[in-house]
Amino acid sequence: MTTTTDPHPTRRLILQGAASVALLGLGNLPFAPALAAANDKYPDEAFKLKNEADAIKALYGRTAEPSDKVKLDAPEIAENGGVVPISVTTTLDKVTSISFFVAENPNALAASYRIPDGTIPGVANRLKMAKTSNVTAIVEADGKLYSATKEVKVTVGGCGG
Amino acid sequence: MKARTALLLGSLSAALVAFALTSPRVVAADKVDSVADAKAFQNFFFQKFPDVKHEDFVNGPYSMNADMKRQWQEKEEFPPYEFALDAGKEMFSTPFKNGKTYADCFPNGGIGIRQNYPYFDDKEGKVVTLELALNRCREANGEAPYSYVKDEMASLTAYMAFTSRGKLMDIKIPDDPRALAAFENGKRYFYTRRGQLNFSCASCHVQSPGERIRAEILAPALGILNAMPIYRSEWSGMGTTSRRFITCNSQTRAVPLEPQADEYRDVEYFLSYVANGLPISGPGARP
Amino acid sequence: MKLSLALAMLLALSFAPAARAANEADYKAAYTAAEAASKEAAGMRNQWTVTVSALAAAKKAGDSGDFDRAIAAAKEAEALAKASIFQATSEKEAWKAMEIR
Amino acid sequence: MASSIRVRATSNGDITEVQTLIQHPMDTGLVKDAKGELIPAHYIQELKFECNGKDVFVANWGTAVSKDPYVKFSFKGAKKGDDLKISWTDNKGGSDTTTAKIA
Repeated sequence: MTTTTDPHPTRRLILQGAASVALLGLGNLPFAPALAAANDKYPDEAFKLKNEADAIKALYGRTAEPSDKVKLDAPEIAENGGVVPISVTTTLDKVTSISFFVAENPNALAASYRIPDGTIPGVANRLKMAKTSNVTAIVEADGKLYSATKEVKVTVGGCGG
Repeated sequence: MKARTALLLGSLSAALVAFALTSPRVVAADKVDSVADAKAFQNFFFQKFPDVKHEDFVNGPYSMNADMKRQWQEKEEFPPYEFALDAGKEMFSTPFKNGKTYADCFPNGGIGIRQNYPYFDDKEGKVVTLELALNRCREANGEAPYSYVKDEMASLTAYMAFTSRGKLMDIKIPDDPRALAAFENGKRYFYTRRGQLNFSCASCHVQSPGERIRAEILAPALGILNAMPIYRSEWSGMGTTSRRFITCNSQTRAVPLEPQADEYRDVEYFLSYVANGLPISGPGARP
Repeated sequence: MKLSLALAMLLALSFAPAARAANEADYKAAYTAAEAASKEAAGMRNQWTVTVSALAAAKKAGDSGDFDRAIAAAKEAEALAKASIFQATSEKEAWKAMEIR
Repeated sequence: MASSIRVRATSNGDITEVQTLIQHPMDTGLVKDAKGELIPAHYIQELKFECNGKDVFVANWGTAVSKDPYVKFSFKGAKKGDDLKISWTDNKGGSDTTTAKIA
């Protein structure tokens, strides 16, 4: 399986590189400009936080408001806490990031996805849940945060052991 | 009729205890009619769950609960047993040290034959299960046998089951009293209570399929082995039939027998025979 | 079935020695009785996991000299083994009651 | 051994649907093994999908993503036969990459 390279690989990469460097430069300013999507670096800080609100602030720098344009699909009762199929779709446009939070997990932030333009704003994944908890999906669209929450019951802890 | 026999049997065993005699062979073994048993077994489930399609019984708990079925279908889009399947396929084509492969041990090269296992081996006079046949094939070719409860065996049986997907379970009981005895012994094991919790397989899988035991929905006994081997989220790994029997025993606090013990081979024979006509759906994904 | 089970356990417990401190001889006697019952249960291929753990606990306590606890555990193991033997015996016929006919 | 990444990329019209299953323990670091010792955290942190030289999807994962992780998404702007490059890195510096043709 070879990787085909298109005619101007270097030019595009340089352009892209310059753009992301600029973003990174801005990224670590304390008040990242609203448009900066979750910065490219792995949001280590946000993943370490226990509490959901703190994790959202660390990741996006502001709070989200519920919106019915964000459709979160999760089971009533998880068949097993270790493999909970959760997905989100949205009709919002200019979506730049989607993240999932499980409030009662040791760390609230479970997964965060960067959605470049041209990618359909929707993700399906399988998460672990320590116990019954609210699952929240947050969509960052055009610089603003929209969320949807659903309670998922778990009786067999999903974290093994 | 059942209540009367239960009463009769209750008093019979009480009488037995009072005299504390070695129990005399009270009842001559009535003629075993496996065909009638299988029909009665299937009808019990068809009547108890009239709106479950017959072939859906092989999907275990997912035939009993819509919410669980949706989660299962989502998992099936890219199932977690995918890796075991690929590993099994690779192992199946990798020759042993002596150059032979599993295909040389099995009819039709081992492809599309899982629905005929377990079978009654008249030379040995015992039931031979797929897992046993695989290990015997390895030993016959100078290879060490695999553990019955670990991933290698699960990968092999996963691949063989996959090649039989959709084919109907087709277990034969030859006209041989030893085969009928093995079937009866399997049936006895299936209905015998064991362990400190005093459960038999039937206590859960006949009396209360569809109900919950903690988080899990109990699977109906009909077609319960058709999806073997299974990837269980709870084990976050593959499970062979042997592993499933052993863990069920310890959950009722009964000390498990050694894998592929006669009782396990016979109960697999019984459960597979009564599921004749239902499709093979292995390998399966389960909670 | 439940009543006779309790009876069997009571019977086993009533042999417990009187108030004087338990000594090694009593422990040895209780342990061998428990081990015999456990072997019989295993012989009938109907051993319980709790019997095995109670027997192990008895041995552990016995080895460390805590004979009171050792005897209690041995007694429990014996009672559990006897219960599993009773279960195996009665199930020889009782299983038919649950059979789908 | 085959790559740890299984991917199915199917395009119909302008939209390509991508499903990926990755073989990885995704240990949380909170689980004890049989001997009672904590199994150290070992989980994929970043999973990147590139097509025609452009990132089309980037996943940042924590310890709450299931073992043998699965993710599904769709994107526009690719057609049958294009290459989709998938690569992941985990917190122990482990990584794997593969390239699949869009069917």
